[in-house]
Amino acid sequence: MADTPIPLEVRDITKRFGDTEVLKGLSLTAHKGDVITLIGASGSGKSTFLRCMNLLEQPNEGELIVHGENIAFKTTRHGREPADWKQVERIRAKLSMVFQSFNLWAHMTLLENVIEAPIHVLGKPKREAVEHARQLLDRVGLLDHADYYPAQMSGGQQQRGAIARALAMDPEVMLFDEPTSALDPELVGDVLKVMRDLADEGRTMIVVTHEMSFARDVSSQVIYLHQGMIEEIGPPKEVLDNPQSDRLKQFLAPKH
Amino acid sequence: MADTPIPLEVRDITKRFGDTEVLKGLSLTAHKGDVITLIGASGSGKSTFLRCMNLLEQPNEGELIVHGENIAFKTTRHGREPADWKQVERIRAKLSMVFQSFNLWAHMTLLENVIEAPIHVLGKPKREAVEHARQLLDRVGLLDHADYYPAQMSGGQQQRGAIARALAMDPEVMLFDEPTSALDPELVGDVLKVMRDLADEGRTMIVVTHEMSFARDVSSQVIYLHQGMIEEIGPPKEVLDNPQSDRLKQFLAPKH
Amino acid sequence: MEQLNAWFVELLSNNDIFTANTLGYYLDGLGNTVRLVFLSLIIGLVLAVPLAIARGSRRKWIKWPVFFYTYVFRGTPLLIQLYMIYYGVVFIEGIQDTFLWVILQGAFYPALIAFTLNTAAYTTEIFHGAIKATPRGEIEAARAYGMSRALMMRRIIMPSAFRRALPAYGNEVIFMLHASAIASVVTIMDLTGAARFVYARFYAPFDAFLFVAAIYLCLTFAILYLFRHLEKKLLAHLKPING
Amino acid sequence: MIDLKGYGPRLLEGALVTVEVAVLSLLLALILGLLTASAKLSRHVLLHRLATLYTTLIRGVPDLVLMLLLFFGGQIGVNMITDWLYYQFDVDIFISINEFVAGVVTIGFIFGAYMGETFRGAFLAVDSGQLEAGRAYGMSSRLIFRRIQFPQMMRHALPGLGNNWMVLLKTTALVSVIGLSDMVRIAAEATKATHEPFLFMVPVALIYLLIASVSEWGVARLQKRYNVGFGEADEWNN
Amino acid sequence: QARDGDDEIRLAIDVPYEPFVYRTPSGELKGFEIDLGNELCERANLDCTWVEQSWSGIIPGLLSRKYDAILSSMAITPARANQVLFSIPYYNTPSVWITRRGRDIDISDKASLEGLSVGVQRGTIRDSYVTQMYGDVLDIRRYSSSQDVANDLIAGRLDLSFEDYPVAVDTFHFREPDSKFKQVGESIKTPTSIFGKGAAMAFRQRDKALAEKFNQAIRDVYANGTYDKLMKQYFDYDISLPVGKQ
Ligand SMILES: Nc1ncnc2c1ncn2[C@@H]1O[C@H](COP(=O)(O)OP(=O)(O)OP(=O)(O)O)[C@@H](O)[C@H]1O
Ligand SMILES: Nc1ncnc2c1ncn2[C@@H]1O[C@H](COP(=O)(O)OP(=O)(O)OP(=O)(O)O)[C@@H](O)[C@H]1O
Ligand SMILES: [Mg+2]
Ligand SMILES: [Mg+2]
Repeated sequence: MADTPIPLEVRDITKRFGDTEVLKGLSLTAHKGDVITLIGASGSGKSTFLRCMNLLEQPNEGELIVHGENIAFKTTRHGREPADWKQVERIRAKLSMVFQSFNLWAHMTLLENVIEAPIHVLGKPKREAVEHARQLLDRVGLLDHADYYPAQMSGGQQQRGAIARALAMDPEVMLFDEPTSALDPELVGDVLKVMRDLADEGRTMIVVTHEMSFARDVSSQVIYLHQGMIEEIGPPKEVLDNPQSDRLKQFLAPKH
Repeated sequence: MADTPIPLEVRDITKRFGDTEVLKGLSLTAHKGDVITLIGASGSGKSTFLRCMNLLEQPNEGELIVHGENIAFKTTRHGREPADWKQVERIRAKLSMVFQSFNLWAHMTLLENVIEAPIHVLGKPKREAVEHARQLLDRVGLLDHADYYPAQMSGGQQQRGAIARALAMDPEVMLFDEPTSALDPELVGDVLKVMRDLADEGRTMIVVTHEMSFARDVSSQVIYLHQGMIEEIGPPKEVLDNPQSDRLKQFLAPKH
Repeated sequence: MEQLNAWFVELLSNNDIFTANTLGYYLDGLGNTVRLVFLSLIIGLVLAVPLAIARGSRRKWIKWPVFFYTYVFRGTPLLIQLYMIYYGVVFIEGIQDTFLWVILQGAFYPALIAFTLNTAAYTTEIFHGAIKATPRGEIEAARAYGMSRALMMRRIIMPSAFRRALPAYGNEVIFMLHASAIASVVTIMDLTGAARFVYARFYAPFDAFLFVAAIYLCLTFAILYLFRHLEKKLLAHLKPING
Repeated sequence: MIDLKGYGPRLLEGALVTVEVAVLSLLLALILGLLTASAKLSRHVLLHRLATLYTTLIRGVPDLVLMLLLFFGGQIGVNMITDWLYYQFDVDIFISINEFVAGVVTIGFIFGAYMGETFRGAFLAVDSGQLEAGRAYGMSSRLIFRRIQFPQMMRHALPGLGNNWMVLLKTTALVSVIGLSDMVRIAAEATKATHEPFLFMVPVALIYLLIASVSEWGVARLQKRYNVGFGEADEWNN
Repeated sequence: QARDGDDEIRLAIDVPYEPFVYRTPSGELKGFEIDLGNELCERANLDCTWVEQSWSGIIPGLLSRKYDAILSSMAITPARANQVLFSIPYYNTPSVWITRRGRDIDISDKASLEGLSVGVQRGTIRDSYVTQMYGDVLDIRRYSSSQDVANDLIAGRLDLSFEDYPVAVDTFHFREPDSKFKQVGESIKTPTSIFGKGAAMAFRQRDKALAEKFNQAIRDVYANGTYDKLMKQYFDYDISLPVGKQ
């Protein structure tokens, strides 16, 4: 136990879209059990940063080390690309992402959504995958909805289902991109509760969120992004209750 | 000026979907300059009530008087229906609705969205409509986005655009159905600010919302709906700060 | 069914056109039509899947030949395609001496090839459109869980695209059934061939063609029924549970 | 230039007939298709049934048979009336159904059924919120149809319409059975006369391909026009 | 009769059927039947126009009064006679068996034909003939045009063709020395129950007077030698009928 590799390390990542540099050298280390929240104004690069972590976007520079494995890049005509897509697939399977817009697969029932990747990516036997899936659905309070299709569920239910799907991969790290912002305020509570439980359980999580109370209560570290740079970083008490920069002060000021 | 007709009066409206009665006799009077907020749990009938006001839903019983004009109903095979759809169209033009999901017309630019109904419903000359639209877009801070399509704008921008579109009709009353709940918290502020300005200006507005601070600060009257009935009604100070029923107390208690 | 029987008996007793003999022609014709259409649709479908994927490839040298193929086969009449494949191949020097002649000598296989290539072209376009319409989010989710491109295609994109394509594909199946009527040009005695034969013998155009129209109608109803059933089953996920 | 044994000009005339019949019946089919789709989506029971009957029946019967039935059957219907006049009153009049009109009407009628199904699917794909917004601002249903529903529906309908048009174009060859000299008929005649089975197929195929190119281009332009405001997702490739 | 008022008669013909009817590349109608028809109309004092009609719709077109008569090499058969009124026949041609040069086939030995394939045009009297007489031994393939039969005969998909004599001359050129085809056995004109009495004009059943006019005209052209003169322009063999010469 003493020397388990660090789940996720990101070093000096930069990302450009065309000429504009959206991420300007960002680093982050997620130790086991860490809950890191990313906050920042719209357009500050939170989503892009998160998407670079599992290579849904290709960073232009920087390193990525997942569970001790360093991702190799090569430079092609199209720009910098991972050298080995098999490696990327392996690594993505370790970093489960939960999307703002859920993105459950519409043609599969909830249960099928949850067992899909474990069976076909991890190669789990079906019986085992189903059993595990049912446990997870029970956890997020959706066992009775196992045979529903996504279109038949409310937003909050879909988002909880998406969390169960991510959990089913037994991921090293869970990545959340504003998992509650597409929900009616009524449903936000449900989803936050599930995430809170995951944090208590010792899951490693990286969360982009606007829910300051969640960031304050749950996270071990808060990162405030501004225009593609880390402006402040630290435990929530420090960053949120005692912001240093004017920008963060303004960002945290009540809106109305 | 002494005797301008009341902008909107609703009397004893009931609405059934199949066998379930969703609205159980609701009345409301909006005087000029009133800002009435409707609050209540999910499923309590807020949206349905609002939609009955401009006849997007047909109430099963009750009366509707817009600017002194009483809407005539007849009973057909399909149930109770307005007797004269031309009248309904005229009345809808006086009650502009802003939807939770914006519903800007996707195939038109923002400017085209705003001038569409004034030109084709009110018969305004195009030049005049455009001029007015540009003023309104300026007001909501979107003049530079006049030629953007809805898909190219952020949620907050779309919602502000939808408000401009509603304003362009110079409506008697503006109806808002949870105008901020599909927005990132970042953007809520923008939209609420615009609505606050409208209230200050003396617009008559009926607003379904979950933003208690807005209800408290801006509205002249708060209505708390519970299972299709008005449970409490009164000035915000009374209803929100001194709730009578246990249900409302619980509803107002902090969520997390 | 009984009504149909009664109608048959009525037909048989009241006229000299629908004898057991001519009905035999119709029956053979029915068999030929069904066999031809069914086989070409199945093979065309199997071909169309990889073609549709190739059609949307980023690589030009994969994309363009497929585009060209669908363009030519959708752009020209099936009759000309059939004619070229049946009569045209003969002009290839020495074809009679190759093993290919075994296939090409009869009328059935050339017709099957022409029909298959034709329906595969239309089906490729239908699938291509459906694949393009896959919601981006679902694809991103698949990538985010470490699916390879092949796995994603097989498990996520194709199943959802196939469902979306179903109504348009249903139209294509009916088009194909109707188009098969030209098989008689290359001497295949299909349903229409039988009708023409009977018509030519008895000069009773309305009887001969009405009868065959009724058979086609039954076939179409069977197809429509099948597709309605499939849609109900495969498109269940699009329906709200209480709708 | 290939020597078409002097048939070149007539082939072009035939091509003109083909294009005329195709374009006119396309227009008719589009109108019928829109009407059918609207009828199917309306809550008027009788209209709905009628439209369903039309689309199933027409799609059920092969085109050639329909052509013969509608054209000659229609003529016989007219004749029954004139025959009756002849026998009763010894009045001999003949009202001829014009082949061109009959061909256009028949093909338009057939493809109206297919277009109807395509349009119906496309109408269903339009977000209902968009229509509701129209209603909420006092637009009449006709105005909503013209300004919102139709332009947004077209985006979904175009691929299907393109396919239907390709099939329709080829179906025009059917008009030869009712006596019109379209391109295919003239090519067949030239083939019979010259005993050159393949000579005329090449120009015919090329002319069809030319028409197909023009229409692909047209569809692409319409696609672009009706896609304005909607992004396009084509990202499975990486 | 009302028809007398306007002496305009529309004659239907399926183009082309060389040398009976064809089009010059410029689109002008020519051929034996066109000349004959025009001659007949002149004799009968009728103002005739030609209407082109493809074969599959030719009888429905007559019945639905698209035109008044068919003059398009239509052989008289009992089945057709149920639908239309025939004139007296104006020509009759034999049918011939054709095969590739270099093949030896003995038509008279029916047993030796077992398993051979024959191509005919669908729905013609020759179709009826082979179906009735050889249906049990020959594999009968039905085509839409004689050209297609020739193609398959060259391709080797067919062993035999059974074709109308003038068509065979025109399509197979079997009488020319360098032709790829040759005639097998004798030309065939019987039994009349199948081959009929020859080709005739067809009218609607009720137009008896009109048919009679044309019958008279046919007899006239036979009698005064016009028929012979026309025939020699197009044929180097005899297609005339004894019946007409009476
Ligand atoms: N595919 C793209 N092409 C070009 N620019 C992009 C692309 N994706 C993002 N951007 C730009 O990158 C910047 C960062 O975007 P990102 O989505 O990461 O912001 P964010 O912090 O997640 O904002 P939000 O809170 O609104 O989601 C923005 O300015 C955006 O316009
Ligand atoms: N078209 C419909 N058919 C049947 N029932 C409906 C329909 N629309 C609404 N309802 C029901 O009517 C009730 C009131 O719905 P309504 O949408 O008005 O609630 P709401 O107060 O706006 O809730 P929310 O805050 O979730 O938007 C709910 O129980 C709902 O299920
Ligand atoms: Mg983001
Ligand atoms: Mg609501």
